[in-house]
Amino acid sequence: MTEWAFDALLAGGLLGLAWQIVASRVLFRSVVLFIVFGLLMAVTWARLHAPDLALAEAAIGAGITGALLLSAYRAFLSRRGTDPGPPPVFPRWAAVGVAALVGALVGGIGWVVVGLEPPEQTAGREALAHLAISGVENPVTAVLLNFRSIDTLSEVVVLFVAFLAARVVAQDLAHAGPGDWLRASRNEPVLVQPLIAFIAPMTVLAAGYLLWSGEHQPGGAFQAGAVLAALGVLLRLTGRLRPTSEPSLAERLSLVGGVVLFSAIGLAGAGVASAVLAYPEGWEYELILLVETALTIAIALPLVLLFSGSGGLRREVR
Amino acid sequence: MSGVALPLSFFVPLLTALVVFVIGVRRAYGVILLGALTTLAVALYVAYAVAVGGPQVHYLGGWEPPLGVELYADGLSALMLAMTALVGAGVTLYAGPYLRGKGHDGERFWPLWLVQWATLNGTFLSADLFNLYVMLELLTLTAAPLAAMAGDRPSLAAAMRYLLLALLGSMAYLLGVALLYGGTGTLHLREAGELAGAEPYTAVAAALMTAGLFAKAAVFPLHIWLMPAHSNAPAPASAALSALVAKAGLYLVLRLWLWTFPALLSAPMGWLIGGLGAVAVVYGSVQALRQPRLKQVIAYSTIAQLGYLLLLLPLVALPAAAVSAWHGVVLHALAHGFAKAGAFLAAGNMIYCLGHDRLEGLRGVTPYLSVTLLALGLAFVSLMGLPPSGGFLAKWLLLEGALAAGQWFWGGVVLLGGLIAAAYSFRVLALAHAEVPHGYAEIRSPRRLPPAMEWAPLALVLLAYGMLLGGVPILELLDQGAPEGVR
Amino acid sequence: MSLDAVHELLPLWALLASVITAVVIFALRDHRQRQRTFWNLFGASVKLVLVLLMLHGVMLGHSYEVVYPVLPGVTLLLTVDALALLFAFLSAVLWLVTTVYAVAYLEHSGQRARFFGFFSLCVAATFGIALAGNLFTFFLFYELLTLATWPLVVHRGHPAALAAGRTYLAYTLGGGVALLTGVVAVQAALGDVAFSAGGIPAFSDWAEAEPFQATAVLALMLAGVGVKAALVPLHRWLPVAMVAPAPVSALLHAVAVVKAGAFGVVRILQDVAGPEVAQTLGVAPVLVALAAVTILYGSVRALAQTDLKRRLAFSTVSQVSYITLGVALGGPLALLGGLVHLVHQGLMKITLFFCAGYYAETRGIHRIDELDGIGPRMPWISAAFTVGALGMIGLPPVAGFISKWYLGLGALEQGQTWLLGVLVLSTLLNAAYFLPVLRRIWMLPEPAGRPEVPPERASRWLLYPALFTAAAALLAGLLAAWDVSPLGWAQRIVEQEYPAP
Amino acid sequence: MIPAEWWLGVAILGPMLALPVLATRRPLLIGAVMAAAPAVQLVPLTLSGDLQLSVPWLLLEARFAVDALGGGLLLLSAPVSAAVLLMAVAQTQGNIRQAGLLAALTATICAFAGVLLAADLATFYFAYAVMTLGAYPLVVYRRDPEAFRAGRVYLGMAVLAEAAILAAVLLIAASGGNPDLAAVPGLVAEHPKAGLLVGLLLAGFAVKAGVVPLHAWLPLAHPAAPIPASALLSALLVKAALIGWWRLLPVGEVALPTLGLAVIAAGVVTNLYANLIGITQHRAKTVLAYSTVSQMGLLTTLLGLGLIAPGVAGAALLATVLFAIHHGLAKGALFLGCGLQGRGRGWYLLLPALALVGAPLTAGALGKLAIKEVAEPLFGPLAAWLLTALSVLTALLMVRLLALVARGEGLGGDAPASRGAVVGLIVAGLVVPWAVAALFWPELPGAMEGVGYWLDSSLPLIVGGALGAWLLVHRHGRDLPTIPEGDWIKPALLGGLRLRYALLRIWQRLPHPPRPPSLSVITRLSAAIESRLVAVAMSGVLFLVLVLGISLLGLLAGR
Amino acid sequence: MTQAAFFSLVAGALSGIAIYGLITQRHLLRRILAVNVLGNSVFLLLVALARRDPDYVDPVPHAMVLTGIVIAVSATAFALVLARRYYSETGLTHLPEDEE
Repeated sequence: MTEWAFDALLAGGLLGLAWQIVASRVLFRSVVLFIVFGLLMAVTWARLHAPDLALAEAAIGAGITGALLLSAYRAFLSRRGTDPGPPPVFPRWAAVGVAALVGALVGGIGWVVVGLEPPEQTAGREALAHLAISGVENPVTAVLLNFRSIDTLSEVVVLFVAFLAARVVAQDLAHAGPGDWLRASRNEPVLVQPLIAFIAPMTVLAAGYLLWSGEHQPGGAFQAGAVLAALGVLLRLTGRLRPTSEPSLAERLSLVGGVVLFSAIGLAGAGVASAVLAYPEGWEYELILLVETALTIAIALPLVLLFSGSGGLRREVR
Repeated sequence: MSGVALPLSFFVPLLTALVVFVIGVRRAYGVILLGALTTLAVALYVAYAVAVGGPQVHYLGGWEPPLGVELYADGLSALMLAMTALVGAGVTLYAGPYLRGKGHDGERFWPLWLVQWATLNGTFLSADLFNLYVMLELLTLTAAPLAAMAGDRPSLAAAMRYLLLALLGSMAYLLGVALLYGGTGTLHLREAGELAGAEPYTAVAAALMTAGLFAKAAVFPLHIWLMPAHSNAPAPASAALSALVAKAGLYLVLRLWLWTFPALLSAPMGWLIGGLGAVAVVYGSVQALRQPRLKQVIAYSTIAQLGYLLLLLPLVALPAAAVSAWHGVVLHALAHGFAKAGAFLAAGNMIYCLGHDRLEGLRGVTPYLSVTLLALGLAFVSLMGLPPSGGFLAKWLLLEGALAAGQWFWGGVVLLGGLIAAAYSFRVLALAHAEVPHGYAEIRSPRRLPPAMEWAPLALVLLAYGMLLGGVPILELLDQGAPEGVR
Repeated sequence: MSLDAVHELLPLWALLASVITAVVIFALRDHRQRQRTFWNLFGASVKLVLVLLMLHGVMLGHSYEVVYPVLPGVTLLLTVDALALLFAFLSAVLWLVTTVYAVAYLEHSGQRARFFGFFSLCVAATFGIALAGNLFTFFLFYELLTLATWPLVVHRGHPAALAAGRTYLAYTLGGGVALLTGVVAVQAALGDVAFSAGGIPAFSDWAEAEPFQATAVLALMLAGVGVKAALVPLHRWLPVAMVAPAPVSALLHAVAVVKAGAFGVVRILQDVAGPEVAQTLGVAPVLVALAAVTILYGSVRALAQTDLKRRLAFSTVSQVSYITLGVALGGPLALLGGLVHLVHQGLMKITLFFCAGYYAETRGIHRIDELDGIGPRMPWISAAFTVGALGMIGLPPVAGFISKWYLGLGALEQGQTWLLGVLVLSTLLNAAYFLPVLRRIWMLPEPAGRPEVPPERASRWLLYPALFTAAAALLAGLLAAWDVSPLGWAQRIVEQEYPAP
Repeated sequence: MIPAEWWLGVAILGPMLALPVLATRRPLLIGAVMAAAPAVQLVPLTLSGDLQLSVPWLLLEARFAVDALGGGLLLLSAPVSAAVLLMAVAQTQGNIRQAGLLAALTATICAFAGVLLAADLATFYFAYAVMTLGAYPLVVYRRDPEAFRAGRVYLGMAVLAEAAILAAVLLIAASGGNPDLAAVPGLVAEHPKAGLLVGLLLAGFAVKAGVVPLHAWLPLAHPAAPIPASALLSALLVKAALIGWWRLLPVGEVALPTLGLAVIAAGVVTNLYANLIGITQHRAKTVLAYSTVSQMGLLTTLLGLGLIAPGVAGAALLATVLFAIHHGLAKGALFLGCGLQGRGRGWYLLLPALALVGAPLTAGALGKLAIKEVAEPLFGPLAAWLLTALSVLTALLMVRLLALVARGEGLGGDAPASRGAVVGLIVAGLVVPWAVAALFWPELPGAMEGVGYWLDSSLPLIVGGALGAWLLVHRHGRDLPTIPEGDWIKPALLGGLRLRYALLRIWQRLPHPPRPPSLSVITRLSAAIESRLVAVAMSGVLFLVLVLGISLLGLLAGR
Repeated sequence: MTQAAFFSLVAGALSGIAIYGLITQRHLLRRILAVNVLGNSVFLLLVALARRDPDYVDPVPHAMVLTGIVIAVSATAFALVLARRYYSETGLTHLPEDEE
């Protein structure tokens, strides 16, 4: 019963927040509530026995996305030139019509979903059945890095492409990302330096743990990458990393390294194993770990660069 | 061996893109060309293998569906792959001098375009619904920045609009995939179709996926993003977007309806979707008629031409019409791909020479752009479906199918579309023939085109004409692995 | 490839002769005048030789066929029969002549590469139409012709030319759509069927089974070719298109376009539907009526024109319908008249347009009232014009009389006496609009103050083609009863279409 | 040596073949050759046997032959042509348009010979049409407004006639391909549309023959044309109509009494009317033109007689040939005589004029007698009386002519050659008809016996001459009504012009159909639609509608 | 009603709200937010469906969602950069056609 009550509360919270996000009068509230929404989502994942997702959502959905949104919100505040005024309001009668249509759609989806019988044979069952020969123990990781590894590979490409795409429309460094780079100076609060000195290694450690543990329990490259990215965001915000317009060679190599390594191993699989993206028997675990490590960096770096709004980052030596 | 060619067609351009990104375009131009040629070779090999040995299958990671992801090349895939490779090779050859001439170094363009190429190949080969979702997102994220590349107000707005609609579309698609997986437990395209049947959830899933793909492929009521996006992109990007990316979306629509949802394809459904196609054919052409710039005309023409592909759905259910319509639609996709790419590249030549693509500027450019204008003219001829182009063969087959089944309405749409296409085409071509107005003084003489730019459009367009000679082998290839109704 | 195989593919070589000429000319830069002229004439001559070879072959009883499968169940078929050769030979000869004329005519204008490229392409398309062995091939080249002629029509590029181009396209493409619909409907109903003399047997079965559909299809196809044949009310493009340079007008009116339309009528009525089926379906009588109306309408409109080329254009509207009339009437004699007029009209009208172009080019004469007294000043070209005009009136011994003779006989053979009235009235009208022109040319005094043009500007090569075609028109009439005259050849065709019982 | 039958071709083309002599620019040579050339027309007559020439490759297998009608008229054609050409050479000496005139004249002469000798329908039509058109340059030779007006009327009427003939020719050919002319009357007689056919033929050739009211071109064309051309028109061209009639109509095959009577009536009316109008005219050549019309009326009457009674057809044909030769030679001499210079020229005209009146011993008397011989069996004395009455008018007309000539100035040069031409024609006019009559109708001259005949034949001359002299002396012809040349044609043309302007005015006042909506409406509409669709919100809504629509149809399909 | 079905319904409702927001809101940031909410709703549906069978938790949808989340953040990041560039070029926070 309590579980039901909790679920209901969770659902109510999600719906209420969603409504506030799309309909509240104050934009800032929407942005902040979206971060809350992400956290609530993470709780929901947890409720639904999806701890991997809960971790990822907290780190990426709420964390990184939130940071991106906030910095974008700030950019929208800094009005230049003429004041365009608020966007025109959607006419009420039309909104009612839209609501009716949306209602019909929701009703339809709801009706279908409730009537959906779980099929006997699913890809998930197959995955669980083949878990033993996948080389890892966490079924999600097995799916991601073995059974359907092409998705993972492509998805990292997506991230890379997002970075490339952002470079196409990027503004100058002064106006990109969180705004002007603030050189870490003596004016900053006294606690910042020690905290960073503490947090940075801890975060790297946590990321390493997540990465390693992803093999048998919730965690993995995404989560680890998100945590690393969060560190990058922190360093960028505190002025420890300076944005540069073009990535250095090392950065470029890191950006593509994950995919290249993954592809190389995958293509080698055509020779040594049966098919492309197949791991040679007995080497599954090692290779997956290797790939995951490379992917962690390949995930973290674009995220940081996207937040920073720059092509690259340099360590700032004081 | 031949199985490896399927993943290679995805990995070769992808890795080329990554290498180019790392070592920089200036040093990697040879790599780009090498990658493009390799991809072309792989794609043609796949087509050959399919033609000789029937549909090709490759299980990625060695896992068979439903567990793993299957790459599957039947005749349709092979043809699309080959078309993409040929157009892609043309675009690649063209883009180098074009970007250099426009003062770009291409650092942004090349990786995006090569990844896009890889994604296109992936889209045509993948038989996995979720993998296709990833591919669609990749297409969106490579296409939108290309559209925004000009960086001015209209192109940014266009990219923004495109992005929003495309995201809505992909989310709808994913929702549909979720429902389908929830109902069948598999993500494999054909398996899901075999398991699903005509259930309520299939209907909703089909609706969501179709509508989502429509938003991505710019089918009639959701087409508004296409014109500004495609007309503002750099010419080689426009060519790829119009000829390939938009078509990939429609390719998926057809795949889904023929392989996954054939049970839902009732006559009213055919009328609804085919009707949208018909409206698109007419509407897009009429819009093209009033555009002041060349690339806008060509972009609206894309909207119209994509509409033809949807005419398959009402016809494919009729036994008398099915085979002809199927052949016609695929030929149309191919011919349109070549012709449209050629047209956009030709428009690029105009921009390169004159600095703009306003139609009025076509007056008196013939001496400088004769080859280009020939390519443009031939491309338009194929678009309006006049002989001896591939577009004509496609139209002939569509019409034959429609008339054989007594479907005069669809036949009428095909004909009407051709007529309006002729109207906008000749509006453009007439200006190319028009004399220079009185008092016209050339402020600066147009630039000379590098040979690659001069001939690439013509070569692409001529491919559309080569179909007159290769029609039979192409359709034999298409019959490899074609579904029951259209064999 | 053995010599025999090469010989078998003669139709293909002849087609390629003009296509390759077109490509080569497109590739030449504009200022390469000598090379272009060489290629032009070379291509035209080679083609003529090849056509003559085929002519020889067909006379020896050989038949040529080139088949290429384009789509499953759709073939590109080039066959050579007597009817095909009639048109092919006409176009090959007149192409050569027109090329000579055009080279001289456009010597000083721009965009010659484009012009001559499309010029050659146009002839290739005409040749394809002539040799088409089935409806698909026919349509293919028929539309190609539209495309190839449009750049010629708008060649001058001024607003009037562009407007003419628009009108031209609106009509021809519209007609193309009608034709396409009909052709595809035949394909859908009967599959890939080749033309056969006297009508496709399958078509007549179909017409019996589904008379309504067959009628509609036949009507659509005829409407399609009727546009190019300039049948009222589909004729409006033709007078407008005369803004094009004179060689183009010659091409449009005599060699290619209207001829293609008329030839299409012949093919569709004789070799697809067959005269009897067309008669029973009620299509032929309607066509006869339309042709009669067109004959009179064109002549009446021609009367009112003050521009020489416009008058000639309306005259074409009227004259081409003679062909349609002859075919639609559907008897051996009428068909003979129609077919022979296909050639005769070409010879006469091309002469007239050559002359009109000559006047325009050398003296800047466009209006009829500017022609006063030009005859004694330019006797040769004016003599050619006179021959053409008299032929158009149907005055013996110029060729036009022979056509009219057989048309009249054909009409009477079919019991359509009223058509005699049409023919006679049309003769009167022709006289009414041509004789005053001749009077101005020969009889009226030259107006004072006409600028003296140095004679060298008038290239001799503008003159010779006109003289050649005029002589040909005269001889075609004078020697009509000779075996190898157009009439003789047409008789051979008619014997195939209406085999003696 | 040329095969005998090819002399037919030479006879036709002979004068044309002489044309290159113009290049020599030696007037004497030119005159001699041109005058001699028509002599080849006589060659076929001297050759024995039934000459038949068939040229299978020419036109529609052309055939040529000589028969009584053709051969007889060749006797007319050759001297007239020679005289005309000689006169033309003489009078246009030094004129730059000499070559043009001679070319047109020879072309017409050749075409006329073609008309005479053609033995198949198509060739006949061909020659006839060429002759008709060839005469046009002759009419408008002077290039002044009068000439052009005359030319317009001539051409208009000729072409209309040509059309009628063409229709008839095609109708005939429809039942027999391209038949021999000899077979044509039979074909016409049995033709299902014989009535129409005969009507077309009569009307078509009547224009050329100048039957009232289709004569209007003659009084315009003759004064407008130069002297030799006028002579040719009157002496030869109009006779072509006779050939057409006699060759194509079923004369002698069937009896067409009603039609025959109508033709006779037309002939009589023509004669009467033309004489009366002619008297009122003030120019010699106009008077002569009306005289031609009136004489053609007599020839028309002969055709009518042949139509009424097949039995007399042979005689009527012979009479026609005889009268035609006489008239041609006399009229040719009169016209050419008008072209002479000086006071004495009236004397040259006297003899031919007397012949026309039919004075005793002249060829005219022979001709009139022939007509009477043919007509009397059918109409009895009425015919003789009528003929006499008409001759009186002719005599009046001739008096008028001589008076005008005596008063007026000459029209052409006064070269000796001209005089020679005139004299030659006068002599021929005295000799040839008699010779023909003697050869082919020996009993005819025999009929000129008895006082009655002499009285009858001199009566018109005496009465007419006296009346004319009286009028001349007392009235000087001053108060004669002024009738325009070509009588009805001028008012008709004016009326036509007015009608045209009236119609034009009406046309301009008619409401014009509204213009169809232009393309801009469509483009504006489409622009409006596109601007509504472009909002993402609208796309979203449409997206929803699409999803719901496909879902609904999918659910229905599932049922 | 099972927990999975319940959350599926919630997911449906969330997607409805998101689409409504996407249509009715004009500020670019809000529209991007709406798309994100839409994405989350789809993820929720997937995860809820994975949970239907009491025997096991289906890992495939989880993997899909994980992939989806990364894609979503990539797209969001690019959309935000684009929106900011658009704003700085035009001074508008909404698309030009939404101007009244």
